[in-house]
Amino acid sequence: MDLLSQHAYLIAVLPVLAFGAVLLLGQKAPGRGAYLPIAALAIGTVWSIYLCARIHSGAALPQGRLLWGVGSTGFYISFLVDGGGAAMLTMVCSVALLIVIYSQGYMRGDAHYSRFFAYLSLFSASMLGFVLSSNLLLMFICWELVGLMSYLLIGFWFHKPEAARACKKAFMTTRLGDLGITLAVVALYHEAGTLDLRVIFEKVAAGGLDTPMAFWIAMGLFAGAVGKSAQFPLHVWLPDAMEGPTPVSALIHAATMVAAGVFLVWRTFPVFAATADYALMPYCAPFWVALIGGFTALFASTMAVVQDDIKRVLAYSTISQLGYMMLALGCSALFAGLFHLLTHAFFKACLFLGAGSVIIGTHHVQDMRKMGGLRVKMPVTFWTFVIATAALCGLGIPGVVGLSGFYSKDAVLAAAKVAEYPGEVAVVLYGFGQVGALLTAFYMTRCVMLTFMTSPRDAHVFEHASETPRCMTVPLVVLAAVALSGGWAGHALQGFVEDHPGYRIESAESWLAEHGQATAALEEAQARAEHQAHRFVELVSFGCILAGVGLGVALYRGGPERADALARKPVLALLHLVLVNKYYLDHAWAAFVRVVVRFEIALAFVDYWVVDGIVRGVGWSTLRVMRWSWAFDKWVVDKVVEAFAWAAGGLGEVLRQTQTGSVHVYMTVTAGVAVAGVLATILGSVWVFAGLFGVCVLGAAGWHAALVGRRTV
Amino acid sequence: MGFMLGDILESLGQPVGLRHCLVFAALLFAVGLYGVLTRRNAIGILMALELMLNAVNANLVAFWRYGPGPREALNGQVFAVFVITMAAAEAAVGLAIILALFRLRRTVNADEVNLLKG
Amino acid sequence: MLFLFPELILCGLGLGATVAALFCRGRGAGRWALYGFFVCLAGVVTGLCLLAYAIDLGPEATGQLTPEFIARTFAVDPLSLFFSTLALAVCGLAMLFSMEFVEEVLEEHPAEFLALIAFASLGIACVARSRDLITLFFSLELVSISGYLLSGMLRREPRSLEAALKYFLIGAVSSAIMLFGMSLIYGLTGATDLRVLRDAVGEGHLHAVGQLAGVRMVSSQDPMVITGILCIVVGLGFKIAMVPFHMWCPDVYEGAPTPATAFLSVGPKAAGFVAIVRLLMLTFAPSSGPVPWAQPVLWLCALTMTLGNVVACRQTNLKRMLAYSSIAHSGYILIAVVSLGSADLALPAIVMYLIAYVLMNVGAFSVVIALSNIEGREDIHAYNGLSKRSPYLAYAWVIFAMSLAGVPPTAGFLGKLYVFMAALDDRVRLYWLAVVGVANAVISVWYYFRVARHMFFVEGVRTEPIRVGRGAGWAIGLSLAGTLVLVPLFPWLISFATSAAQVLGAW
Amino acid sequence: MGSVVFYFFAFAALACAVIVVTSRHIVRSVAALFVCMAAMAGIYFFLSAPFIGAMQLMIYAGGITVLLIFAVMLVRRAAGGQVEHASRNPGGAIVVVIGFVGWMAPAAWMAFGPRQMPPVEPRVAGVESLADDLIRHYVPAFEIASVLLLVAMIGAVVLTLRAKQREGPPTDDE
Repeated sequence: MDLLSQHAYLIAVLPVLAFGAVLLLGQKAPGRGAYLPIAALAIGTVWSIYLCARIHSGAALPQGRLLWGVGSTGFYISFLVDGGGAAMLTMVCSVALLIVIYSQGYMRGDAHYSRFFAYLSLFSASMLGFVLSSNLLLMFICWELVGLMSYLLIGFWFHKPEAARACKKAFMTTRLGDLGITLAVVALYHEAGTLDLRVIFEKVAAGGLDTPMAFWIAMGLFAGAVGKSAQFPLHVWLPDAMEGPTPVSALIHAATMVAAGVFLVWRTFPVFAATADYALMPYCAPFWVALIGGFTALFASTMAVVQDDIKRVLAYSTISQLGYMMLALGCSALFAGLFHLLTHAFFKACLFLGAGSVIIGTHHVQDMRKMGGLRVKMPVTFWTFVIATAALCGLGIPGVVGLSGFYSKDAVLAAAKVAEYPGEVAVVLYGFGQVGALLTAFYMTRCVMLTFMTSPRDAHVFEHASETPRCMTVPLVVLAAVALSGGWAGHALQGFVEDHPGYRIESAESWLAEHGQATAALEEAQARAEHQAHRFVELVSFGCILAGVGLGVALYRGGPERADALARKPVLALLHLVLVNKYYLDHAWAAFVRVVVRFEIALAFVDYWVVDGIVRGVGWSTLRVMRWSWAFDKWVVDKVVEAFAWAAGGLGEVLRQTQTGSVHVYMTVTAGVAVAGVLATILGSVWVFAGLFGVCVLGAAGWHAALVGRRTV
Repeated sequence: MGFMLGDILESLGQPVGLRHCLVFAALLFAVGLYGVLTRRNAIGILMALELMLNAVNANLVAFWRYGPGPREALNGQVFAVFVITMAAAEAAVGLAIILALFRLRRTVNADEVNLLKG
Repeated sequence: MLFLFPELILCGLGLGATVAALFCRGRGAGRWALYGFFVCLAGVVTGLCLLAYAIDLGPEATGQLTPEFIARTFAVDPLSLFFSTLALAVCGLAMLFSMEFVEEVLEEHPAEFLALIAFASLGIACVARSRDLITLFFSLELVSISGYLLSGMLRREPRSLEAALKYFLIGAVSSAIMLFGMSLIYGLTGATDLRVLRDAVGEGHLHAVGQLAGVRMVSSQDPMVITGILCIVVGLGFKIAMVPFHMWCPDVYEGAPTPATAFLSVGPKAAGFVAIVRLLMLTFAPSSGPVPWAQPVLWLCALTMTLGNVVACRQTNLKRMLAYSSIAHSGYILIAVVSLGSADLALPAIVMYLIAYVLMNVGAFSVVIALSNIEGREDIHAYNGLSKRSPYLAYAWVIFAMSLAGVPPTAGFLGKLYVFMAALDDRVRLYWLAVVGVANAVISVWYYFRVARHMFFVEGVRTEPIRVGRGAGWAIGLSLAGTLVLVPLFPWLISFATSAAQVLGAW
Repeated sequence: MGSVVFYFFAFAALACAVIVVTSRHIVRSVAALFVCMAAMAGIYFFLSAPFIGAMQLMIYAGGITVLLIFAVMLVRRAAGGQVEHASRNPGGAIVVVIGFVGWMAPAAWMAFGPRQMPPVEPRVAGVESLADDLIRHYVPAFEIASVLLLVAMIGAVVLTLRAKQREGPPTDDE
């Protein structure tokens, strides 16, 4: 093993050093704080590409190398580099590098310029540490650090009250999920006697974990992932987190931190697989992963349809795409999940940075309704945005070639198609994904249309818009290039993620093999079925994407008004005529449509029912339903999170009334509980104790109340 | 309670045993506890506290006296000496606090002192 | 005598400060505090060297190096030496963070304040040493009485004196109850030496001594034994602010001068837990049969955590909030106490948690002290916009809040981790208690970070920068370093604590 | 004969204790406390612990009670001769006390049989062996006690000594 592989953990240590240096030097640091993180991440990128190459050539890399440890207690810090990990390292380093470069332009003139870079650096470090660790202790520590840095970064512009609210909300919501992960880690330690992943997986493979316990452990881990990866019902924080600076949204809320949840499930999948009894669905952890993931994929994409803030569209889209990754993992398609994670990181980062570029270019306008026609003013941003959008939609020619999202999303959908769940379940899961894909194409088209195409809706914004500086456009171009071509590396990637003798795949596979699902004939049949499914999925997806894009173009070609009208007056008959034939017309046309509609021209009925039924049906119901689900989100899910905090507070208010301030009450309670405790323990009953305690407290309170009453009289 | 009444009456004629001392100490402790819990005046509480500590001392000396080796081990007596020392220190500190509070608030009533609560 | 070095230092420090009190006022006292800190620092360093020496020697040899008349009631072993050194460290930190206070606020009796802190720390060290009921009780009493006086040091402040009066009255009552219990235990066994008591009570049958004393029922289930032990639990529960003996705690913490509160929140509590380890976990825990005090303490432990955290959510005075938070922390440590079935895990967990608790609580309070020296108040709105007035204080608070809430990678996290591990051990299996603990830890995030929110995200009325005083600033820096640096040091600490606990278990 | 002495002192002590906690006049309470302490000393003599008895008389009866009287006088003069010395609503206290006595007295009565006083030589119970024990076995506790007293002294000085430079709120208690 060569030196560079042996000390791969330094990839995570370098940004920590950069963080410390920038924090100490402040504005005096090179590049006012930007250059050190850039250097650290650039080294990290090269280093991790080197690691990928080593793995590709079949070299053995460190597995569970010990850095720090407590003898027999099983608490230690160790790291490993396997195929998936190396790919993740490359992704995190390179995306972070580009985003840090980009931030130089975005944060120009900010009062806390260097502090921002320090935060970004520490954030990258903790994310890299999370990926590198082979031990749940270090994983958990990095997990929490990532959360904390996210809190600080979302609230970076704390003078904005929304930002202050949003960062608190993000922190608290993800902490709710962390409750699960804490319990799972503790339970896992208790069951396996160690926190070392390799040992745990060996134990799991040997059947050392009884199923109910493994199920609850898996669900605990998954709860953490649900929080961090913004899955239903804990997704509420992510859209609000958009109050942070856009590079933060790109780095944390698109590419890395939210992917940490997916990566956690990926990393610990053998624990999930240990419960993979597809006949006993309620106790099959992967089923829940698939169900939540699939549902989120659809649910979030429907919400994205009605957002007007460009970053919020992307936020909902991110939630939806994370749902796809979970769906793939839940269908045991580990590679598909990770592959989609990697491709998504690049094109979503590109989209967010593009949105940021738009925001800077238009001098802080985020409402898409005020944009339009920006392609003229911002050509680089526009083209990179379009490429990334196409990648996100999964555009490609079936069987020939496609953008990165084409390969990864089809892999996910194919996995859902051939999943081992009973028929109806598999269909539902696949359906979630497929309809979600259609909506994805629709809303992204809408986004591009409203932002870049159509004619300018706000002359002032349009006139003052300009292309952003070089340091912002270059990262866009690089990311777009990867979004364009990243999928072609899929095969190589699959090779070294799956073929690498990593413990993870091995133990999961051996587990599956042991349970008799992978005899040769079965395997062959499975491969054939998969191939067919892949073909089928490719074709259906292609159709869906075309439908979605077409629908989007059709609805939004003339700006948002028509869709609004559609949403407001859904039953009016002749709208379709307008949409199908005259969609390139502007406000005047919309007014005319209303006139036409009002007179109910009979001729329109044919077109209405035949041609535009789909547009009307899907468009209207989507918009409507999604307004509801957004409202549900806002009023129900949010309130539950808040209620949790307030319930504790309310109980506290009641209990603090017992603190009356009277020293006599204190002494009486002290002596009374002493006597009651002695009696109860000797009588041997806890309930007697509880009862006596209650009587004492009530007596003391009543006595005090009587006293107060007497004094006031 | 009936089980004891005859026993008690009978025992009054007997020489004093360990249990007589213990019951006496328990009663004294109870009286002190009652005083601590009911006195409004902080000096009164302090006096009742002294009663409780005296009850403890009575216990200790009685246990020593009736114990297995009053010749060898003087633990009980030593303990009692220390308890008396502590009682003196506690009384001094307690009275100092009470007097300082009296200077400020013109009251020695413990139940009127409740600025801090909640 | 060599291994009594920390006690000698503390005693000398206290006497020195008493003498200094004769001719020292105002400004000079700050200088004395600084000298005191350096003495403590030197003492801590020496103490650690001695500790290494003692570990090297082993407990028997260490004991033999001590004169018999001291070793009879004073345990001279590595663990007690460690706790003495910890007391010395607490004293040093207290000297530091009260420096500005004695200089500027306490103009009348500044050096006496320092003397009381030194003597209280001496009491803590002696608690750790004691292996005799009498010595143990008087060490605890020394801590308590110094505590009463410390909380009443601002004798022109009604709230300070009220705190002192409440602390004194409730403390005296619970001391009396504890003494009564001790007298019963003494009566049943005829001994005050904890080792004899352990053999008598702990082995599940009373010693021959007890039979001689005319005891009819001979077992640790004897009602009189249980009565005695539970009376002692009450006294110790008062020291550590266990619910429902906690009621003095918020009032005293709020009323007492802030540096005194900071000291009280760590010193007497550490003493109480050391006493709990000695008395409850090592002496009154029969090796067979049920442990008489375990059931009540188990329930009170869950109650302590929950009440502390839940009521803390509703507090707006930071000192009061930290009081409830310290009650909650007692609850967490009590988890390890009731998990005594897994002694090799529970004892190190307590040691670890105590160290982490001392550091993070001193740190959090030092932040409060630094601000209250300038603003003169402690309510949460005084902290609005602190991140602009003093980023040092605000960021330090975030770290301490993380540690207090148990967020990694801080010392507080590792402390909690070990405590929960002890409860989940196969020999104990207190799953529900661990769940309650984790849920409480989640609740606690809310109120610790509420303060952080006020510091970072709420505009303050006053915006001028804050000059953090020398003493408080150093105290914050030291505990900050401890909270963070301790984490990589934990492996060594834990292996030390484990071996020390084994020695203690066999003691 | 011995029994009569014990019962006499015990009943005297208990009766005075009841007066201490129930009397409405504070001076009467202090006086009752004094008598109670003296009676306790009698019990110690009866239990052949003359040193404890002597200490009881010196420290409690002679020291603490006098301290209390001083305090009462100070407060009384400052408050114009009237010191409120009432009891609060005793409901909770009565429950607690009955619980305590109801358990403790019968339990002690039953747990310790009618054990008689073992004989003891006067020398053993005397001052010399006690001093021997204190110095030989309880040196640390002895030292801690001395520090405790020092702390109490410091505390009393800090809290009650008037500062020379600055006057506190006006009081007329000196």
